[in-house]
Amino acid sequence: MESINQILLLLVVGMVTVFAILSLVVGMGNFLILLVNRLEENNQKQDKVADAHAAVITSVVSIVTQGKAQIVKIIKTK
Amino acid sequence: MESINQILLLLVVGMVTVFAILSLVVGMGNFLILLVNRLEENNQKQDKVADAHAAVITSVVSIVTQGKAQIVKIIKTK
Amino acid sequence: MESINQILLLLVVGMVTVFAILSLVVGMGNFLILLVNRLEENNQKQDKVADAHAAVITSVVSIVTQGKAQIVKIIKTK
Amino acid sequence: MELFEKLLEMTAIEAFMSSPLSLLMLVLSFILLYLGIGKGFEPLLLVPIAFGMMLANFPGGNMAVVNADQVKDFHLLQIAREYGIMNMLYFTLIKTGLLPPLIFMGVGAMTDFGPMLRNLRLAFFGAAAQIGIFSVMIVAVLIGFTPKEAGALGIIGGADGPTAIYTSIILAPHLLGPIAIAAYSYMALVPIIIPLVVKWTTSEAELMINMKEQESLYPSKMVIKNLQRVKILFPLVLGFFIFLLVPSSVPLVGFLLFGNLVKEIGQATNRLYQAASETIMNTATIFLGLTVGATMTAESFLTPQTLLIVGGGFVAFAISIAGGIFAVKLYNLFASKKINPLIGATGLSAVPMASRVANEIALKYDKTNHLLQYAMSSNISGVIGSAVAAGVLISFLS
Amino acid sequence: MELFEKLLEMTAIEAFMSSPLSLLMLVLSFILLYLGIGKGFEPLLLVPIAFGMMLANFPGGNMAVVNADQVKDFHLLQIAREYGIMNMLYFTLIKTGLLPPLIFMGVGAMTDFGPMLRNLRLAFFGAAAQIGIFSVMIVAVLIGFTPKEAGALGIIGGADGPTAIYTSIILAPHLLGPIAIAAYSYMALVPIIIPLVVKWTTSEAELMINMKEQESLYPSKMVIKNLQRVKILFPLVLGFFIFLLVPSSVPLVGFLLFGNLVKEIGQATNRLYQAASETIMNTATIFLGLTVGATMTAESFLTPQTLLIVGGGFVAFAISIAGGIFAVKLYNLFASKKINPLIGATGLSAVPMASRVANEIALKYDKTNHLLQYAMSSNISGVIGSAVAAGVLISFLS
Amino acid sequence: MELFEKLLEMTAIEAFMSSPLSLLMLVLSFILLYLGIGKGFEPLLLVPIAFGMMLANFPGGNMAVVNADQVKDFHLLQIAREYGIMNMLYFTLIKTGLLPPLIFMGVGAMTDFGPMLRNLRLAFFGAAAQIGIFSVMIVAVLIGFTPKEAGALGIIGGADGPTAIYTSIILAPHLLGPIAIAAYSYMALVPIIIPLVVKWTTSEAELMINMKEQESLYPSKMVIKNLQRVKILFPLVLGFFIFLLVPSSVPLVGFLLFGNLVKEIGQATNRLYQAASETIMNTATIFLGLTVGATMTAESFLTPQTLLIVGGGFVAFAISIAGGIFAVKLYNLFASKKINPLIGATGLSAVPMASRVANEIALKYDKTNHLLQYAMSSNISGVIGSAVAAGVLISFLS
Ligand code: NA
Ligand code: NA
Ligand code: NA
Repeated sequence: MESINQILLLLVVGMVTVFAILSLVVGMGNFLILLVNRLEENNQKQDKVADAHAAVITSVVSIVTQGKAQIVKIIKTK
Repeated sequence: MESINQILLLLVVGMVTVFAILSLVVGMGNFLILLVNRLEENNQKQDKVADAHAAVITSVVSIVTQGKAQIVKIIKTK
Repeated sequence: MESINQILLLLVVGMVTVFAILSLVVGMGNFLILLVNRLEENNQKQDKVADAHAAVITSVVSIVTQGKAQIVKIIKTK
Repeated sequence: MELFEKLLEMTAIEAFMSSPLSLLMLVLSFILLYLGIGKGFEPLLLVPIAFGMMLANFPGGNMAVVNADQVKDFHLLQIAREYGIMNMLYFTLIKTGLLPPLIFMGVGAMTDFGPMLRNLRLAFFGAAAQIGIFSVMIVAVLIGFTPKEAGALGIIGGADGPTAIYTSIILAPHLLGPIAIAAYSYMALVPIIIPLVVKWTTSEAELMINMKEQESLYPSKMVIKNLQRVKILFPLVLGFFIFLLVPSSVPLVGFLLFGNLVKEIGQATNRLYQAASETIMNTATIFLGLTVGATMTAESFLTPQTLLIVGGGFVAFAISIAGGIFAVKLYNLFASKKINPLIGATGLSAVPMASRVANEIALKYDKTNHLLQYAMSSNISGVIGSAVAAGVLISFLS
Repeated sequence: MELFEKLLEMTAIEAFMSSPLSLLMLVLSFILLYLGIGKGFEPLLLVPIAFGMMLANFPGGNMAVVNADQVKDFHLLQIAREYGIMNMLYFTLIKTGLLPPLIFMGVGAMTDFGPMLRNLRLAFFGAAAQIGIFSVMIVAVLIGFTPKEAGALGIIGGADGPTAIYTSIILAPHLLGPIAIAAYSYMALVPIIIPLVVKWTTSEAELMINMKEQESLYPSKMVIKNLQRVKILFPLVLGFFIFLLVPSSVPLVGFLLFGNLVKEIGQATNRLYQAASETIMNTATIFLGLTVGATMTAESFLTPQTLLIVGGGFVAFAISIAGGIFAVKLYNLFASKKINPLIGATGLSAVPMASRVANEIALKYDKTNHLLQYAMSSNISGVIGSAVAAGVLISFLS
Repeated sequence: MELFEKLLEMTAIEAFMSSPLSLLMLVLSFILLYLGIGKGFEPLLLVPIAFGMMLANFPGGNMAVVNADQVKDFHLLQIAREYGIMNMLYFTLIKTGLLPPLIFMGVGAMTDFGPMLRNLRLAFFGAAAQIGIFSVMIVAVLIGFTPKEAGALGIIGGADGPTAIYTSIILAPHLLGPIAIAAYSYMALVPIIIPLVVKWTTSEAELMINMKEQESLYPSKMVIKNLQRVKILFPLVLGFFIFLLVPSSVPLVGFLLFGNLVKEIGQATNRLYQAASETIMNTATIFLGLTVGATMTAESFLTPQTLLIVGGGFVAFAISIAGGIFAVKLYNLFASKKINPLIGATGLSAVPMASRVANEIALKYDKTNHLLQYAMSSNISGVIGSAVAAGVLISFLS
């Protein structure tokens, strides 16, 4: 009987944990969405890599790699 | 001399085995071809995935994967 | 102090070795360029795979592989 | 005559006569091959598993995985020398628990959390659908399985191959073969099991709940302005909490989230994404399949336990699906924005097959009710749910 | 002066003075590199083998594979610690016999049994062309090789790299280097060896037998209505019988047929096909080449045995080709539908080079005699033939 | 209450309370993730390193690499059993020194020696820029590091990740984590460090030296008629001399040159090139990153030595850059064909970032001064330079 009690407890612990984690998924997900939305609003005006700058990068890469590489995406990092 | 006899026996065993296996390749191959031919004849009328059905599958996949996947081949499984 | 002497010696040995190796890079590189230039001049007239021959190879490969492979490059080896 | 004797000695014919059950195993392997190739049941796993099973059951082929006790304290070069390459691969890659996390890394790299993030509320139902795991575990203990074996059996109800395999390796490696077979077979049978359970547990009115209609009746306030950034932060922050609360799930969830992270970062870590989703994933799948298959010899597989596992696995699937459905029904009792119970049915995971099946069922009742995107939310969260459940089982039972 | 001494001590110069034969090995490695790069002799194998050989012969580089007795009972971390990464790779991947089956899996995934299935009758000649293996084995025993060594030497006549390497690993690992070199070199020299043997053994009339003409004179009744399905069933059914009759060939033939199966299934197992034919194959080729090359130190390579292996390998190739040719001649004595003896010459394998060479020879005598498709049949069956022969040798000698 | 206790026991919360420094490590791992993802600092390495660091610092996750003394004489199956898969991977792939040579093989396969061969003279400056390695080593010995540790610290100045990691593994494995972090971070910071050092050490007049102008004033007599052939011969002949003079650099330089060779041969060895530059490279990068990260637990990382390594690494970078610059200045004193000192600044390696930075600086002073191709010459030769320096350190100190 001891063993059965343990296993019943395990059922409870297991389901509680799974619900707790998926609550965190929901809560955390909502929090992150709000957080990122807030950041977005602040950064919106300054978030594009200037076209001129991009052109320079593209041409430099093309020279360095003798045309073997191409710019797929430019991410502004600062 | 014992050893030489063994080795000569090995030559015979080896070549017999190789011939036996390649006979099986020929025999089995012919048998499979006939078998599949027979199955083909029976199934020929019912063996195409209906075009309409295929169109539905294609569009569902396109929705699920947001256009990232495409249907390469549809195999009827039953 | 012993240890420091050893380490100072290691600085000298290390930098000497690095300079020696990169001298070899320069020397060897120049030697190879000259060597290959010389070989080129000798071989220049006979160094093309005849177009006719290439056509044969291409078509044979196409037959063997049932069109699945294609000739990317033909290198003359002798 | 000496020649004929020599020839016979070389073959496996005599050995088959002394262990005729191996022939039965060969028949089973051919049935699995038929299911995998002819019927399209999870061919990526069932074909190598069945082929490994076939190789293992030819006496003299030296391909059957031996009992772990036989190689106790052996190092891997010894294992290779004594028992051949299949045992070497098995004891290095599987018994150590290495491959399932690597496969989970690939799963992560191929998972898009987007549909879940867009319908976060529905992720809850991925929790309810883990109830099959624990229910079947209790039944299994009652009918005589040890708690460890029962946990490994129950995890089939998580409907997730690598999770089931990882849990079995740790809790009950002697049951690995049948558990893997059951897990992948029922995942392949989801198009049959889900409609069955749905028919038993839901009414037509419930199945006609139109998700998009509900959405427009009760629109969500949440707008996602930069999904890409959320998707990068999500595995990191989620990881932090899961690792904190269930550290025993780190090998599975950790690698899953790492794979997902290198995918979402994009071009900058594309090489890692390639390795996780292709190179490592495909190679690991071949070796996992062949070696798991090679554990299934007549002695280890043809036992009453195997039948119980096959039966218990089905029950676990059914209970998990029903669990998800009843959780939705319970929710609908209190909420005004109703949810189609099919969203609960996909909570067990079996991504993305379960979602497609749910979508098809919904469309049968209402041609405008495309609920695929919604189903994917609970479907994906079910992967996390069962990995966490596995962590709990391992933490308490091992 | 201390500086100069220190510098000299660091270099390999003094060590070379005490073992000048290492310099000879370096020269040999450069010759092999020239053959591989400049002459295009099996560059995929000869380039890494030669490079491994070069690395191994710099004293102090810690790249030479040591004698197996030196690492007896070492586990692999010990081997790495004491003898470096090359020995670690060698004893884990090669000495255990792991890589040749993995490479055979790739070979299977790149082999199309179609030409053989369309001309099944010709597959017989892949058997006759294995005679070189056993003949040279007998000669080798007579001149003093042990039976195991003789078997490993003979298998060069199978004209199949992974088969030769696998057999050597099991029967005579100390001869692995020269056997691998001989096997791949003669495979590269097939465009020279086949014409030579053909000239010695056939008449112009025989070489002018036009296969398509014979085909239209005596048309085959057999039509294949669904080649794809036959190609899926073939490896499974064939496997069953080979594993039953020669279980010792399972590691080679089993992996070959598994690779072929995942290729023929198509899209559903494409990920496994990718892993078998690219990821695993290419990686295994690099490590096989480098480590096999690294076994060839002056002490292990510069022996009379190496010369005998190089000589014996050539004889084995020649006898195998002649065996195939004479089997065709014998057949032609009794059959009215004649076969061009070149079809026999390709039975030794060396796929697909041998078939191309046979095709070119035939076209010289009759511009319409395109026999490539026919030659491929015996050519591919020769791969199975020598893998089976290897299984027999391993079963009787190890 | 029993339930709550059980739950708490399962989590890592109590463990965190007893080792709160682990939390600090988690913060550091998130900072590194921010640098890698948000700032684009060498994301291919920093992301897996940081993720491995995060996993390792959750008590109960069983992901932290343990002290080598704890697994002394363990074989890898024992390590996996006792300490989990991360330790298994670490002790098999890293502690044995296997992965850095494999990554160097990939680096070789992605390196084009063309720019160096076209401007051979400039390759010299890749030697001068190794001075930071040895200078910092001396300082480190003076402030109390052992010679081995000092050598591992100094090698950060080689600005080459795999070289630094390989040297640390052999000389001071307990410092591997901080050295790897410092090496990759400063490589990512090259766009900040080089301009700084250049400003301290050069005049505007020097920075305006136009390389193409000098080239037309004093044209080189050398013409390369067949660059492809030179590029195939170059790794072979260069290898011969480096292996002869510094055999301890074979594991690094040997694999680098092998990778480069299979690239330059072209189509004939394309499969090997694919394996070296993609399959093996990408897989090795994931495992290297995760396991190196997993060595960084609070106990091993939060030491005064780590701060000294971070500081010393910066000094080593700065001295190396200055060394290259002063070597150019010295050359300019005697030569009439002047060289822009930026060519010296790129000699430390950090390919190709350093060259791009140098190019940008030059363009600021003279819009026509495109010196990228010239900078690449010393830049690439700096890779060879630091690998040779590593060989010398290993040969003398280990
Ligand atoms: Na699940
Ligand atoms: Na053969
Ligand atoms: Na450097």
